[in-house]
Amino acid sequence: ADVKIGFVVKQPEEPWFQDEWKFAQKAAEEKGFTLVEIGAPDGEKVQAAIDNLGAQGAQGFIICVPDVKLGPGIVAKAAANDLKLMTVDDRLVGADGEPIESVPHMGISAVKIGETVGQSIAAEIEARGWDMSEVGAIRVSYDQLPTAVDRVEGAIAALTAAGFPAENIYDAPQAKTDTEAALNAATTVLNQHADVKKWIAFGLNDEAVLGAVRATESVGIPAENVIGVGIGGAESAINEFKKPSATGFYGTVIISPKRHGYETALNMYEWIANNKAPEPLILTSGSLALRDTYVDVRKDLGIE
Amino acid sequence: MNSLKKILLGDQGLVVIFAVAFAIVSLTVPNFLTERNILGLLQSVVTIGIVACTMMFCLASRDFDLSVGSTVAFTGMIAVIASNMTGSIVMGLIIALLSGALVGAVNGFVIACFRINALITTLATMQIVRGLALIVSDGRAVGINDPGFYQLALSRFLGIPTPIWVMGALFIAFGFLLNRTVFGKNTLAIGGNPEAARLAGVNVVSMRIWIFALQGLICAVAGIMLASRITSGQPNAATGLELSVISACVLGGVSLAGGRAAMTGVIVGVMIMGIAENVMNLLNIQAFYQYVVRGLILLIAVLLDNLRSTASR
Amino acid sequence: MNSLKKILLGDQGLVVIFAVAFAIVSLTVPNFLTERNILGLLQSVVTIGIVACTMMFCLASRDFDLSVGSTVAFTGMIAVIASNMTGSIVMGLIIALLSGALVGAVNGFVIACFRINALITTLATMQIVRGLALIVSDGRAVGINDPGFYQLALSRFLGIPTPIWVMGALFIAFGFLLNRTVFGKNTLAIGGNPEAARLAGVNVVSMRIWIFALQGLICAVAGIMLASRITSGQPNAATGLELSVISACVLGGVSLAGGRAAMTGVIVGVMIMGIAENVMNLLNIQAFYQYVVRGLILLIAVLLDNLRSTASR
Amino acid sequence: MSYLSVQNISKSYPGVQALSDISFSVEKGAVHGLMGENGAGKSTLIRVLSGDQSADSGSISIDGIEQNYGSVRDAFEAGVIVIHQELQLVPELTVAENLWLGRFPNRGGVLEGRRLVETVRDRLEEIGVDVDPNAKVASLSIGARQMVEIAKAVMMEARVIALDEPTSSLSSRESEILFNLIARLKAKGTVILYVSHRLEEIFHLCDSLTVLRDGRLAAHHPDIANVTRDQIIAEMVGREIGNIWGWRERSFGPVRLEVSGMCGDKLPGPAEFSVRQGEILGFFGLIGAGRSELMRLVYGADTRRGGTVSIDGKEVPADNPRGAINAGLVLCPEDRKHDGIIQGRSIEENIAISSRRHMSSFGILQLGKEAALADRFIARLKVRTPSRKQDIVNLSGGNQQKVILGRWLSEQGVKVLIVDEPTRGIDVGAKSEIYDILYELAEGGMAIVVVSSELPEVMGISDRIIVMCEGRMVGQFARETFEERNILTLALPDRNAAHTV
Ligand SMILES: Nc1ncnc2c1ncn2[C@@H]1O[C@H](COP(=O)(O)OP(=O)(O)OP(=O)(O)O)[C@@H](O)[C@H]1O
Ligand SMILES: Nc1ncnc2c1ncn2[C@@H]1O[C@H](COP(=O)(O)OP(=O)(O)OP(=O)(O)O)[C@@H](O)[C@H]1O
Ligand SMILES: O[C@@H]1[C@@H](O)[C@@H](O)CO[C@H]1O
Ligand SMILES: [Mg+2]
Ligand SMILES: [Mg+2]
Repeated sequence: ADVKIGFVVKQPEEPWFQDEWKFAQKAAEEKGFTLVEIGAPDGEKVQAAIDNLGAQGAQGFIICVPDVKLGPGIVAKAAANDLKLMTVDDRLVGADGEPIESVPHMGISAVKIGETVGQSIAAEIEARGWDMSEVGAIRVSYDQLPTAVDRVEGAIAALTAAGFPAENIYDAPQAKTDTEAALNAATTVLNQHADVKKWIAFGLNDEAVLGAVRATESVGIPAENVIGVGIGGAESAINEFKKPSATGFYGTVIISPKRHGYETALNMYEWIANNKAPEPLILTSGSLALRDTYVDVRKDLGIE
Repeated sequence: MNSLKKILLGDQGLVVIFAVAFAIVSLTVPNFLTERNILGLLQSVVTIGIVACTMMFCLASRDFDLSVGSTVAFTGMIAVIASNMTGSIVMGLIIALLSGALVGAVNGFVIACFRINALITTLATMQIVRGLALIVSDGRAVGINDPGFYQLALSRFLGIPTPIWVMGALFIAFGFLLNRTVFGKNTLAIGGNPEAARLAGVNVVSMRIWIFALQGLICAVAGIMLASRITSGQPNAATGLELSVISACVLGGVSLAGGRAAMTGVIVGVMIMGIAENVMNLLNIQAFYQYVVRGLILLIAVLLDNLRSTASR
Repeated sequence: MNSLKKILLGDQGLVVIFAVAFAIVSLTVPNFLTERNILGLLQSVVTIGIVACTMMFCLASRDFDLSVGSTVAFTGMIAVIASNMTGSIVMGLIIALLSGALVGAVNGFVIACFRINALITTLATMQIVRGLALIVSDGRAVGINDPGFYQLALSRFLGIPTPIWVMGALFIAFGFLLNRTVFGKNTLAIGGNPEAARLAGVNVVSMRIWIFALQGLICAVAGIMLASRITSGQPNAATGLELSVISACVLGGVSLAGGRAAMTGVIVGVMIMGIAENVMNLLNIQAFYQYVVRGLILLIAVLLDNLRSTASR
Repeated sequence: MSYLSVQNISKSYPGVQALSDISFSVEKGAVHGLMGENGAGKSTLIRVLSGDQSADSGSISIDGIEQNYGSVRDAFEAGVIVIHQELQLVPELTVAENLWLGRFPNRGGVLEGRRLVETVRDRLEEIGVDVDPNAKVASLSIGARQMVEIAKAVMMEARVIALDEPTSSLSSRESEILFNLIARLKAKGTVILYVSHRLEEIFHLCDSLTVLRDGRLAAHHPDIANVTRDQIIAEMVGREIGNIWGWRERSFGPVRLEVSGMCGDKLPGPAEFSVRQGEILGFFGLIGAGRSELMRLVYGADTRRGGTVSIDGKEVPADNPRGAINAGLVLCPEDRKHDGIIQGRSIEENIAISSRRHMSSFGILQLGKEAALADRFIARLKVRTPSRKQDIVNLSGGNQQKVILGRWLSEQGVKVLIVDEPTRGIDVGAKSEIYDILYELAEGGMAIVVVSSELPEVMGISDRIIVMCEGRMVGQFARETFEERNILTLALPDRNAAHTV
């Protein structure tokens, strides 16, 4: 029979997921199966998506869930519809908070990626020869998204481990996850600490850090006094690197949508068509991309 | 010929248009008219459908409730936490229902007694309640200890999942409440002409409080069903639900200017929203185009209904 | 004593309450009353403030526009893409303004000519336009080729950033339009009683189309400013803007039942929203509690205003 | 022993002392009239009696027992029922549902559908109102609605019934039905408070009378037989008014307005008539005769099925009021609440809305001119208000009507003026002022059409009368041939199947 595979993601508007879909589609073309792309921003939509896949005769699906705690429900729903299940990006957990081992997963730990951000900022502070006690840090936060908390906490852990004073880290809570919200939140922090001349910034993704960088520009802090490192590496970050002169957006940690999209789809296909079970756990890593290096980094990761 | 026109343009015209559309979809979209898909479709509209029952009353009485999404999330959360804490699912459900009714009653009280605009009041409580949901859960989903809880959503009766039964029962109950009871008629009267209702001795203040309390209670029912279906209490669940529910109602002919409402219309409105979503996924329409298609369907549905009702004048 | 009461309860009562609140905040919140913070605060409300100008007209004429957020994102996107393509910022801006006005005019046309509910229509266009923004950009942020574009937002005049001047100018222009022109008075008349306005010779259909077209045009201004501030066109920008703008208007005394609106009120409404956000961040209130506080501030603001106006009865 | 007694009632609104220290009493089974100029406080008094508004001070007792009710429900229970000046019906509900609103027959909250409809059908038949209990109120004409509203009062067993200008939109035939009902209630011992601006009615119905002036008690007449018409007017207005119609001889110019072949959805037509420069043409008919419908078609407010309108030989566009206004044709609509007042806006704006086209340059208002215009009409029509900035909804019904009339009487460049029930709810003093303005305008060459259900008014001010019945024009009379009986007979549906104009 024809193979039909679902690819369900939590935020279809995000470029990251666009890329995952794009690469999964490539696998579909190569192997000749049908890929069904569904966006499911909340638990209820996930349930409906799985039912829908079952109804149209898919044999399995890959999912990035809106919340990892949805685990048991998704596992049950998949079983009820007789669908094979794999997760991507974020790993399901059970009621006890432990990962559900039985579901094959490809992803990257949110804490780890945050740590990479923290480490690269710490290294650049060192490189610029700044005195850490004179530097302020903007933590662009969006605490209702668990992944976001894990990422910034990872960054903070790495920074403090490198000797950054915890009391210099200021919270800039964004009301939404877009650049404007981050810009407004960060502006307040900057104005509250008008005496601080050098700033670093980190957050959930590139948009958040970009907002903080825009804020530093709007209050007149020169680019060389700002180090912002984002997460993602899609257009918003690349556009920044393409600007004629360097901005405070120092770098971004790119994770590869290629592996996440292409490989998961391929593995699922093998599982269905040839009964070859995928590896239970594959962890990918993020790579730091800078203004000068992003082209190569992207090539290495197979994007472009 | 003439009787066909009568059917199309009559009170039940929307239902007829809907039936025709349904037939077309069934014939043209592969996999649509299968038992599995229809059950899946029905389950996907359970939350909207349940909440629409009371939203209909709210709108019919010329009010507005933006806090339903937050209340659904909050009560689902409470149901899980309370079940976990007391070790009894029944206790958990009771506490959740009570807290839902409480949220609603507070809305109603503020709106009716201080005469504050319903939009602003419920916009405020929408944020407050969402905040509370986030605070009690620390922003993370809360898992369910007793797997019995899942059975609320997983169990079936005559092959049909419980949530669908619940939704169906509420449709019937609220349809009856609207058309056949003093409560329903008073609601329509308040919406149609609040001043006249008041001067006729209808206790407008207490009616409004009741309507909102009922809305909160029903949100709790939806919240519980949702928590059971997604097997956890999620503080971020059901964001944006308010707009979907209000659209479903308006699509079904409920007037935002109050005084006009019908349960069949609302059911059709809910179904149109659900089918649109379902069919787009069955047809594998790309995410970005889904936005456009969803918008167009909404427009066409009201446009058709409008043509129908002006033609009949 | 009596004259104090008069001031508080008069037409400008909301402004007075606001002034008092502002004074209290200035005295008690550290770092609030610094030039930098005030400028930051003002910049943070530029989008809401600009769009509120025309939303006020929309609400005053008893209509509703949910599509503003999408239109802001869409037009910002168009401004960037068109500037890049034509190589001329001016051309880019003109195209963006035209496309904004077009979106608005389509809204107005559908609403006024087919007499379709504004809520549903703009809910539909909200989705369609967002979809278009995503489609033209393939869901990705679009960078700006010519750095001159950034200057729209970064440039200053007399030490004050351009976007603030733009917002201020629009406040004055629309305040004048509302109170001192036939257009404004006709808008209010339509809101007060559309049928009476029609019989008094107001061309209700064309007025409504104009109001929506103006709304679209002003959304484009906001979209351009926003794109310049965040130095790119982002298809996901300004989600949820509609509710913030409508709240600011209602907070400022614009009646959802139409016929009542004042520019000073709207400005105060916008400022209250901005200050609330700003102060919470200055006071370092935790994210989840911010929801609750934001809701409470909204409630208290309308409650105060309400007490004021009932006391004066 | 007096049955209903009102003692020292006072009530104020911001800037207005609506009632001060009002006391009077009424015997059991008596009809008590309440008169006074617009804004004198009649409706306010009735609102206090209904429990809707609470008085600042004073008390009400019924049958010797002091009432202190705080809500409409309490008043209900005490046996007081009020029919308010503005119709209080829910358009989306049926006639039967409206009549039962507030006390639906039910069993444990569930409606008793049959009882709901059947009792209403019986009662309506009994009192002679021909309306389907299952019809939505929205589908009824304003006159029919008024009858439904009256039926509401009679359906209940009340001890005190207050009627606030019940006949203002009724023609003589419906008024007759009402008068019969009142007689029956009276016989049962019900106390009836009756507000009206029509003196003939007051004399015909009432046993006793109270006159209010500026919120004060101007006079109390325990026996109406002892007062004269002129005395009451003097007490109300503070001056004598001789002939309130004050018709003046005029000479007419060539034909100004020419209407031909007019038909519409609710008007089988075709209707044809013309009005000459300087002429005042009256339209008389019973409720539902189609006069308002015809005028709305002429004005372009509703869609025509056919027909043309021309002014001075030039055709007027058919499809909207704006076109008509530009051509010099204006209509003051009959339903002031639905089609007239602009809620939430000031008196000034309500007057200026249409004429501001002439008072603005490049779309920018000249506020001074608008204010002057408003002040002029407030003074001339004696609108009772603290200021021209007052929200129109805060005015008494009659004063609202004056403002709406002011809007149209102040229009510039008008060639044809149509007024539909212009003096609905307006007091005698202001009425004669309005007639004066109409004569002045006619003398200036305007063609004027007056639609009215009040026969004395139509006869008093028209130069010519057209009678309508069941959507058709059935006859016309020149002033010399005006005869009450002839006009009335022609207006009755049964009589004139044969002759049409
Ligand atoms: N009681 C009624 N029930 C239903 N329709 C009615 C009733 N009375 C009037 N109509 C409708 O309204 C049409 C014309 O009414 P219209 O208001 O124009 O008459 P009118 O002569 O101005 O009388 P009115 O005093 O009621 O204004 C009638 O032909 C009829 O279709
Ligand atoms: N809600 C209100 N706010 C302010 N003033 C009011 C309000 N209601 C009534 N008034 C004023 O109180 C006075 C008495 O009004 P009322 O309606 O009792 O007059 P009325 O005698 O019934 O007049 P009409 O013959 O015109 O019906 C008027 O001057 C009116 O403007
Ligand atoms: O939500 C994030 C997404 O933004 C991308 O960074 C991949 O990981 C997901 O968890
Ligand atoms: Mg009155
Ligand atoms: Mg009439």
